[in-house]
Amino acid sequence: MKKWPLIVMAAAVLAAGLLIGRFIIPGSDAPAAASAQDASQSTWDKVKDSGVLTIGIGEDAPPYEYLQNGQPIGYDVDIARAVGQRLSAYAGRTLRLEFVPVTDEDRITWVQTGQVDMSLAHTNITRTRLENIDFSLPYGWDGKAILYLASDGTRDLASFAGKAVGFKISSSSVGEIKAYYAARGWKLPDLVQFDNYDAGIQALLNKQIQGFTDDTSLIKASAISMGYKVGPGGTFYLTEPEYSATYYGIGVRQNDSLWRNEVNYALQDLWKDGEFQKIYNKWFGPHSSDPIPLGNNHIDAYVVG
Amino acid sequence: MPADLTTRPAADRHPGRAPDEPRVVLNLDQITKRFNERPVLSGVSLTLRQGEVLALCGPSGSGKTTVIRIISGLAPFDSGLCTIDGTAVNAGQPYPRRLYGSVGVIFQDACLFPHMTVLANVTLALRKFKRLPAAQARQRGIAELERMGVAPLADRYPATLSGGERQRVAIARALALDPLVLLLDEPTANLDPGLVDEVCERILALACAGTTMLLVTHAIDFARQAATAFALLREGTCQCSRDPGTLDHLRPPR
Amino acid sequence: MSGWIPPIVRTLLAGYPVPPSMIDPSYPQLIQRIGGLELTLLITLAGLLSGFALGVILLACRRNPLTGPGRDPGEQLLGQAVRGAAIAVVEGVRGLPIILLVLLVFTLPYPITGLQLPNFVLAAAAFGLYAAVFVEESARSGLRSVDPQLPAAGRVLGLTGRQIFLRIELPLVFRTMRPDLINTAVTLFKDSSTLAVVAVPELTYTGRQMMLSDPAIYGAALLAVLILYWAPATAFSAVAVRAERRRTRAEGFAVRNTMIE
Amino acid sequence: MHFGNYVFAEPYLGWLVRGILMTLLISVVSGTAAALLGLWVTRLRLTSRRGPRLAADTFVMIFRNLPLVPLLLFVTFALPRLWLQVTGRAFPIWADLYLLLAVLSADSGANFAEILRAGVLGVAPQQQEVARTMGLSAGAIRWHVVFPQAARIVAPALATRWIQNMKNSTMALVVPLPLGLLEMAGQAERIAGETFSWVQPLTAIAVVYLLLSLGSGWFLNRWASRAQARVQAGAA
Repeated sequence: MKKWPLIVMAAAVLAAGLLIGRFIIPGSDAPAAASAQDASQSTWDKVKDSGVLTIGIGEDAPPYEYLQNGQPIGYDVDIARAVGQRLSAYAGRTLRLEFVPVTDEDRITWVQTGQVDMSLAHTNITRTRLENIDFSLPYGWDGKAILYLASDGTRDLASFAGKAVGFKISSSSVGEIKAYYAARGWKLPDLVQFDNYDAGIQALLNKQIQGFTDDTSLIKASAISMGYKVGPGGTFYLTEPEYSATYYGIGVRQNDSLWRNEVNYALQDLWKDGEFQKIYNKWFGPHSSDPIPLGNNHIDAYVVG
Repeated sequence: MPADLTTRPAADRHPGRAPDEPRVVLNLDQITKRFNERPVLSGVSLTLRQGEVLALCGPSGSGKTTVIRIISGLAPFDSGLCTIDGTAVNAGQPYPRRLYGSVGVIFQDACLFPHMTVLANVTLALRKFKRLPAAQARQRGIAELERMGVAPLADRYPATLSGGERQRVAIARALALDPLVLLLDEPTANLDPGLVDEVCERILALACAGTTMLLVTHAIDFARQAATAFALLREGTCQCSRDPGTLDHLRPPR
Repeated sequence: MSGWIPPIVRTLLAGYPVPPSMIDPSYPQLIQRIGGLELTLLITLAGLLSGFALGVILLACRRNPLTGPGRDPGEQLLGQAVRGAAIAVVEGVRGLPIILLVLLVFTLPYPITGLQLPNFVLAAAAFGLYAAVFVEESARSGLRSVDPQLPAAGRVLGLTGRQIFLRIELPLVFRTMRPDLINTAVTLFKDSSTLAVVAVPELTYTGRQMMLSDPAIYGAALLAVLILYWAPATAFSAVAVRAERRRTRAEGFAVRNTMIE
Repeated sequence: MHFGNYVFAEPYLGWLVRGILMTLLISVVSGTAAALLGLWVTRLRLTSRRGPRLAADTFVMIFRNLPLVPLLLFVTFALPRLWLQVTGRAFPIWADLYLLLAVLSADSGANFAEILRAGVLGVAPQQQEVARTMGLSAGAIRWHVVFPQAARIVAPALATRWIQNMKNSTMALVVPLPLGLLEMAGQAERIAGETFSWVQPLTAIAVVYLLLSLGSGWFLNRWASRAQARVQAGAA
């Protein structure tokens, strides 16, 4: 085969190119040219100039965001609309809100790269994420626990040591559950990666895994949307206590305090005139399918702070 | 071709044959065979005794190869009886297992297994059919290759051999199983003219050594040298005789 | 039982409805709204067409005239570079699993160029690249089978190298490529299912969402998806086999069908 | 923005290495199983008995034309549910690896069978006949005469398909598996999930895949062209 030396050469060049590329490709997924050029300009200026606000909205994750009759609805969507309205008022012009669906993998990256101006995708504020983007004040809160089959009887967190437990990829739960078990000297659960809440819950129903963990509101809502009840008399239980408390923040670009301030002001103003509470009660109030009482984590003080 | 073999008439090689002839190794009795409603053989009978060499000649398409395929069990036939070493092969019935390996066949193409060395070609059936241990099979194989004069080629692959060498290896491969009768289907037809002699020479040597053979050939001169009996296959029937003149019908008119 | 079958089928064929607020006005609505089997077919078609064009370009780069005799060293070097690049693209794409190619095409363009493209364009690009390699390979082996006397005859008539390539060799090659093109189309159709990994709402993704979110449907959704893939793929494979047999017969091979038992 | 090579730092490097080993394991095990399956199916497809032949033909027709991603999704979600309903016992999640191997083997096996059949048909019929006159059994003819030659005749296609099988191991991405059993692409996704960047892990595994497929492709093709040259010259 006379062509082989040439092909091997080409392959070697290609491989070398990729290896060299490793050093010129940045550690983040931000376009090298774009971010360097934009560094001086605040996102707020850009939004005011263009009149367009690009908002990343998470993928299918009720009650924060999901599709109903072809429309995205949910807590995050309502907050995003309200924040957009406030920002329009601050800017003195009506901003066009453009919703961009982001996956759990993209929601940090796309803020970094500037593909979205802000992202509301049920994103926990964590330190690793804060190293890559900034967050607004928390606009929601929750805890993390393990969902398991009611037929297993009541279980505590310790009973999942060494057992197969699913988690959602790109979720902060994987780091937190490891830390929680390690701190207590328990054997780590055998963690299984899922790219979808429903997939994890189906595997749980198949008894392939013994538990599935993430923010309780997310897994509860997924189970409910699939037609299952969580809690006494239902198909699933959640472990008590939760192994971690979490706050949701709006993702904004790193080191752009002008922009972050405007977003925070919008949240605070929503809180002050009661619109925030209205939205909250719509999704988590006593009449919602998955009530979480407002104020149990002293969020009011934090937001207004 | 060596001079002494060409000049000696074949019939002279068995002078004074006794009336109580050697046992019959192969007997075909009124074999018929149709192919797509067209009769190919319509009553072929022939007899081959131990130590005999029967030359089977006939025009192209007269069914010579079919006869060989029927004897070796590769083709079924419609009626008649084929008896090999006292075992009957009946029309429409499977070939008797005990006959496997007792009829050696040499095809026009040597049909060596191209993925095996020459020696492996020869020893394959010794090991897998005769169940000889590897060392013994190897010894036997080398002996047969030596007899055919191709022992130095034992470790070569068939692709590197000449046509004549391949055909000699094929003969060695067939002989290794000690067949009762060797069927040769135009063994030299596909060879370059220069390679024909080395193969003919070996076949003649086998004939002299008393190997029972059925030789299908176009080469009438060679048939006359090698054979002790002659058969002419024409229009689906066969005519046997000890007279070399039987083949004269085949000579193209001058 | 039968009540939910029509909605399932409709969704599998056309996908979940996409909200107008999630549609980017700078791109045609069709390619953003469409889903399910329709999207799968559209991506297959787009991949096949762009792959065909790109494949011919790659082949032309690989056989570019600059490497021919009578060129000065500078041109030779340029020609070799173009050729090496074409080979690198072909071998690079061929060496990568399709899922990885899809992930790379969906991930790399933005960090490198800063361009934001809709998923459909990225999908078409990924499968265009994928198909181009098949097309290039098929065309190259087709070229080898072209009677060398024909280009020579063209040269005698005074045609240039480019004219010979475009007017004589390519038309001859296209004819022999037909079965390979059908096979490539089937491969694209099947492998476009890997787009489910990057959440492109084509047939597989739609079926998966349906299976996961509705316990009443569960396995039935994916069974339907499998049938929707299998039936066209089998039909087209049969067509390809027939075309192949016609080509083989034209080349004078015989086919035998049994083995000794 | 940081110009990191964090993919080459712990713990990510360890994950990648583990992923590479899993990729090799999956591709070698499924490839070998597929080769054996392909031989067996080819043998059944070429018999004169109708039942097995029909079954083998159906197997090939089904698996050659099914895409792997939906097939894997179906098998790893629907079968464990069925198993649970029928036996009442759980199908453990790590056993999904067996389902993955089975699906990959069936897919490649069907393709191997199709390639091998072309090879068997390419073996000169007299090869079988002469072997038969030498007294070899049908099985011995297959194993010592027909299949070795068939495999050599279609060696390049087999080599290509073997590499394709290795590349297909990335399909494991859609199968839920414990972190320790993830292959390269799964580990890359895991790294991307923790570092919010796909670029580095993807580039890293792309290089590994290129080296694997081009490297093994080079060796396999050399073997294939030699093997093929021998049987083709010998058949003349």
